Amino acid sequence: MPFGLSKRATVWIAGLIVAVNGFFPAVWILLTSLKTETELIRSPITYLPEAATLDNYATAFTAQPILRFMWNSFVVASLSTALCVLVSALAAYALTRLRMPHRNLIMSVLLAVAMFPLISLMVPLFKVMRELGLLNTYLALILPYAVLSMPVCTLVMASFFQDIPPDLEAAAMVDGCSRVGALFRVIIPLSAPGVFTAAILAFVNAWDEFLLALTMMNRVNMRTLSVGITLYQGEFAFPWPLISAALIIAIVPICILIAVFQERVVGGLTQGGVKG
Amino acid sequence: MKTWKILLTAALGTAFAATAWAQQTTLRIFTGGQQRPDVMRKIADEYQKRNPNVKIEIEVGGATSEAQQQYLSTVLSSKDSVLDVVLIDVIRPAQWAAQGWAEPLDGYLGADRQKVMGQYLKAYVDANTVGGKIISLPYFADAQFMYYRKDLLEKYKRPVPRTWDEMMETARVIMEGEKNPNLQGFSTAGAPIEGTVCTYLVPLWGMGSDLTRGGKLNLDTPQARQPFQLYGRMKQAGVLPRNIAEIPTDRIRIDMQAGNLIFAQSWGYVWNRLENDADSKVKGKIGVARLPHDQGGQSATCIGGWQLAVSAFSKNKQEAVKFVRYLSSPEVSEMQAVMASHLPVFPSVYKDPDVLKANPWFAEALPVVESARSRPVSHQYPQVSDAIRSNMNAYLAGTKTTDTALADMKSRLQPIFR
Amino acid sequence: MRRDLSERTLGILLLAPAALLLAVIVVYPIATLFVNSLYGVDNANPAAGEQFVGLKNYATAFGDERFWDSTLHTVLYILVTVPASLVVGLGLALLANMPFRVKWPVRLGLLLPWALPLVFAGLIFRWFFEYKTGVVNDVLMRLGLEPLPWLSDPNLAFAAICIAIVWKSSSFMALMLLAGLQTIPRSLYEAAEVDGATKWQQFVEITLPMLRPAIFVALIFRTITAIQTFDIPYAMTGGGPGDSTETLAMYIHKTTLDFLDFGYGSALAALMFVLSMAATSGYLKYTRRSSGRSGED
Amino acid sequence: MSEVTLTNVVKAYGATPVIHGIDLAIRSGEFVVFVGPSGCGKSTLLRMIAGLEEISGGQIAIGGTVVNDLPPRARDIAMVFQDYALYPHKTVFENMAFGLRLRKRPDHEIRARVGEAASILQIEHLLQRKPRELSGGQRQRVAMGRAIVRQPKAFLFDEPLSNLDALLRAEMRVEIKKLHQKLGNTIVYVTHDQVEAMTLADRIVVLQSGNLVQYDTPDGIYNRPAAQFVAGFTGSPPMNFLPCRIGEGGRTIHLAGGVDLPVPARRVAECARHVGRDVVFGLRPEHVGVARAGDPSQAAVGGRVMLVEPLGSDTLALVRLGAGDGAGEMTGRFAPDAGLAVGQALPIGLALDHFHLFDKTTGAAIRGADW
Repeated sequence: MPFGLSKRATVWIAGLIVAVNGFFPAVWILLTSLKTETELIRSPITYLPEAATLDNYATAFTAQPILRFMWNSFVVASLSTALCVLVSALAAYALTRLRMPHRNLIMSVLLAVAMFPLISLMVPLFKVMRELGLLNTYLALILPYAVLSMPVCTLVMASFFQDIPPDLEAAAMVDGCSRVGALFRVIIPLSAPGVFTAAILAFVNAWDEFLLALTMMNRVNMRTLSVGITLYQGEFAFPWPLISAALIIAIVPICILIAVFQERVVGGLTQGGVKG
Repeated sequence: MKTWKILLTAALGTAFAATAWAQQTTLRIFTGGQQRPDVMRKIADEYQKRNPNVKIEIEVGGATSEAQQQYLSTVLSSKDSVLDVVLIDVIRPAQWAAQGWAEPLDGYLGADRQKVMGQYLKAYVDANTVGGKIISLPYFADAQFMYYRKDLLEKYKRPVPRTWDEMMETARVIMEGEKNPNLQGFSTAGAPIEGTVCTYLVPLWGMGSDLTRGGKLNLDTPQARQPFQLYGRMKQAGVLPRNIAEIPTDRIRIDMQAGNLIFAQSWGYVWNRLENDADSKVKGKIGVARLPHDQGGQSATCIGGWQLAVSAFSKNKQEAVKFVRYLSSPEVSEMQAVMASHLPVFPSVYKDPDVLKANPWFAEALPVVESARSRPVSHQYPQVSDAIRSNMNAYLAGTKTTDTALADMKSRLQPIFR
Repeated sequence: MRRDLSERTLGILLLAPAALLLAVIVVYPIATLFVNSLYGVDNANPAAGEQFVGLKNYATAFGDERFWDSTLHTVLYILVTVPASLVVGLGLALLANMPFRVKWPVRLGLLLPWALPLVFAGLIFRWFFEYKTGVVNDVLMRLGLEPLPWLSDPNLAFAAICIAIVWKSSSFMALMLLAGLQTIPRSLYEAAEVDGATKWQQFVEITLPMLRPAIFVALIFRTITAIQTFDIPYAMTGGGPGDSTETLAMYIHKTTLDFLDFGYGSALAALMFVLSMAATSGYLKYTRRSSGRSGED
Repeated sequence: MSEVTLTNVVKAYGATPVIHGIDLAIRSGEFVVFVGPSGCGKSTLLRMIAGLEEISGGQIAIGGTVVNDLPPRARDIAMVFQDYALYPHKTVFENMAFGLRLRKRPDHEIRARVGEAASILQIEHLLQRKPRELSGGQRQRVAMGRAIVRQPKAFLFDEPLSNLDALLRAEMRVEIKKLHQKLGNTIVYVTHDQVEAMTLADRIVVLQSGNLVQYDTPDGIYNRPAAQFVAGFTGSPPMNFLPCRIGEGGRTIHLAGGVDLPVPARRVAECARHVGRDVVFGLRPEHVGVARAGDPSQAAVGGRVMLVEPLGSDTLALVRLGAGDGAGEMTGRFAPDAGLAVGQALPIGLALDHFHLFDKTTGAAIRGADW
């Protein structure tokens, strides 16, 4: 082991680096959420809150319907993820396991789409959604989010699909599956880690998104979390402690989700398909 | 007694609504989250009571003027008729006129025009009139004030400064006397935000000059350099915060509230926060005054506030205008002043006893608001603002000199004011 | 007797949902956008609305210093943050790939930066780099150094923004690379160890080459997002001081949604599209060439 | 000198011991095979010798040097992995050259040594290919080539043939044996296939759940198994076992169903020590055949054919001894022309000189003094 550290110590330090790197802003927000605004601008700065207060949390819950925002985000993110994974799985299957002409071209078009700056699509997209009568409905975000994550999901799943031996699929078809049946019963279960990775990518992309959410949803009770949290700010004011409290409330469910699914979020990848 | 009255009104209202169901009009008004939608709801309820055939829906947008405008841009660029009335920032009427988003109100006011426009503070008449047409009507006013530490000025026996140099001198004396490393002399908006436009314009106006003259760019004057030089002097004297180029509007309020500032240039909302916030360390120690000016000049300030526009795509323009006229009336102005401490747009309302009782400082605010000027009225105002704020910001950060900042500002403004 | 569809027909059927969504959500708006880029408002007569101006908007862009500046800034962000987040992400992935007994804190640590919405990551880092009350300067002062005006100096602001971007994006890289790392058979490392390779040699000779496909995928997506860099500089400096940290995406945003110049904004967006096409086609060309030679794993 | 010595080597994962103190001395140039069912610890033991697993206790020495704390690269060993572990991104040549390059050998030497190894293994024409373009057998050769070029003190093979088909496996077995004869290096070889163990090894280590059961030559393992486990693991088909009791004076072995077998005179003394004890009787299939009248080395028992498996060279048959349910079933090896048919009654001849006895509970061989 380097620097004469025991293996155990090295592992500990490695874990600490990753954890600290990931956690320090979260810890900072947590501490900030317990402070008052005056303490926040003290110089030299204080790290631990002097007189910790939970007022910011009380305000966070009462000032805006944050639980409703969370629910909206959750609905939008999970449904768009489901749609995205389904559509991308079909596409990835067609591109990797069927003899399709112009595969590379199709792949390139898919990538090109991902490259288009979202900002400039805002106005035309708003028109489309209005024509479809979807403004202020979950679909107004579900559809675009599904499309925006489609390239990355397709690519990830395609790389996993490629690794599955053709025999397995053949076996399923001999056993009586249709081609599409083989996709759902053999290919997708076998590439579970890939599907899971794709799903997480799509979910977080949707959870993070701001500009579209701001534009497509203007009723307060349809707002998603990323937009909803900005509602705590004022025309001039940016009340850090309050917004920190709201952020903590927003992060906690994600943390729980990750902690519950953590074995699969990253650990699922260890199964590594059916190579060798 | 009161309950009975309400019940009776409600009952009557319902009865009336039932008969008038056929002509029921729904008006949708858009407001930002910070313009007190709760107060607007109360006002709208009052209006509904008086006009039972009208139902008012309030749509609450994002918190900042920019966030709201970005949303409105998408909605209105696609000619959506969902909104009837929109609350817009004072800097926007010209842009709205140019985009054809606002229904000009002249035709609706007709003969009343003179009477209606005559009641407002003059700056608001200017701000809402574009090319001779009335684009919107003011809802409530705002302006930049100079907030100062009454207690410290008294302690050092200094008068309220009237010129920038007096202010710098006073700040220097107090800073030296207090020996508090966290105490700063003066702060104003310096980040690349809208408020920084005023940071440039206020000293410029104080010299009796303006950005344009007769519609042409007017920056080849010696006065155009003055604001830069002023802040340069302040920086040198150590009066400005070192990171002035990072200071957004509310940071000034927070610093003042924490007792870290002697003088501050900021908007009307600051007063209530300083006096009423639980963690304020400067309660009762704050004075409000006109902003300083240069020797031989005259105090000036920027107006702010929010205006009511009728969407050009509304399907109920007639009703919408009626509602807007109600919202832009002395009666509503008084309600707002009492319930939300919004500065009135009518000079007369400042003297209303109920209003003064709720906001004693409005007495001092009136002369300031009367000295306020409108930022340049241009349909390309966002570009104008961008040119001024980014160069002012660069100068404050020390990345541009007066010459380069002014030259860059001019070259960006030139194509707009041809 | 039901006949199965031909592979080609089936393929087209399977691609159809994706194609339909793309058409509605992206292709149609893009088409509108290209049309828009040929229109403009005459400033002398704004009321007349948008007029057909041909390629004038593109000509304006080529003469627009701000376009070139913001493009240059964007390219600089790409050149700095893409490799940096690759390196940091690879480091994190390697660390996270160690055999931990309690895994969840490490995984949470890996996922949190990514799960934090971009806008807020930007705002938090702005606070970290604040002159008087930021953590970074506090640490500097505790070390006996002078505090730095991070966000008031163009170079420092650029550095601060890059740090925030790298922090935010490296965890995504780490996740992609971790997936790749875990598909490398352990026996390869054992073989290398027996062959006499040190840990570092194993990294260079086994890990890096085996990770190449994962690295390429991660790089492509990171580059695409880097081209669109917007939220973090927007939240941290708003493009300042001056316009020194403004990116192309910020300029497009400003032109379209603040200046309401849809024609010019559309033209800028089209040009940005060309830039991203150029960047990614470079990658694709490289992958295709190398995969043709070696048969990617 | 490249002997490998293990002294009381222990491995535990946490509190779970998997290797229980193994002592083993492998002579320089010897070909030793670790054999045992999956999970017996044979691969773990090999990986401990390689340095890929830490040892929890005891001592390992290679060529006289204690290597407990040395990393694999410092142990001067080469290893062939079950999945070959070829570097997929390197050509065959580079795969083989890798170890030498890491040791900074000059280019000409690398070329010479790789060329030599390639010619020994007949893979010269594959040198510029990538592993992906090779067949299983070719990959196996490359993996061996990679080990050969290093000229290490010891070769370690971890089930190297288990991914090959039967024909190729037999072929590679011969190759490996030839290679050992040619190079003369110490080889430690892990397999679960007793045929490989028997054919390749100078000596065999039989492992069972982390314990060394027997360490002996193939002949010793086959003919003098130290335990029922060893006997049941070697030979194809393996040894037949039936429960039995030793009769009066050690002269008879009582099987179930009233079948009694006479103990040959030279083994009576040995059996006499266990009179009345319940033990396990073991006999290899080649010692079960058709009774030949008047053959004194055989005991004849009535039987019935239950199953016939012709192998060509000979025929295997499962026969039931005795009448009715009888004493149980045994597999016997018969001449291909014996004309066996299922259900056929047949006198079975058991070559009783060759029987083994094992303790019923411990499985340990009950040995005669003459062993």
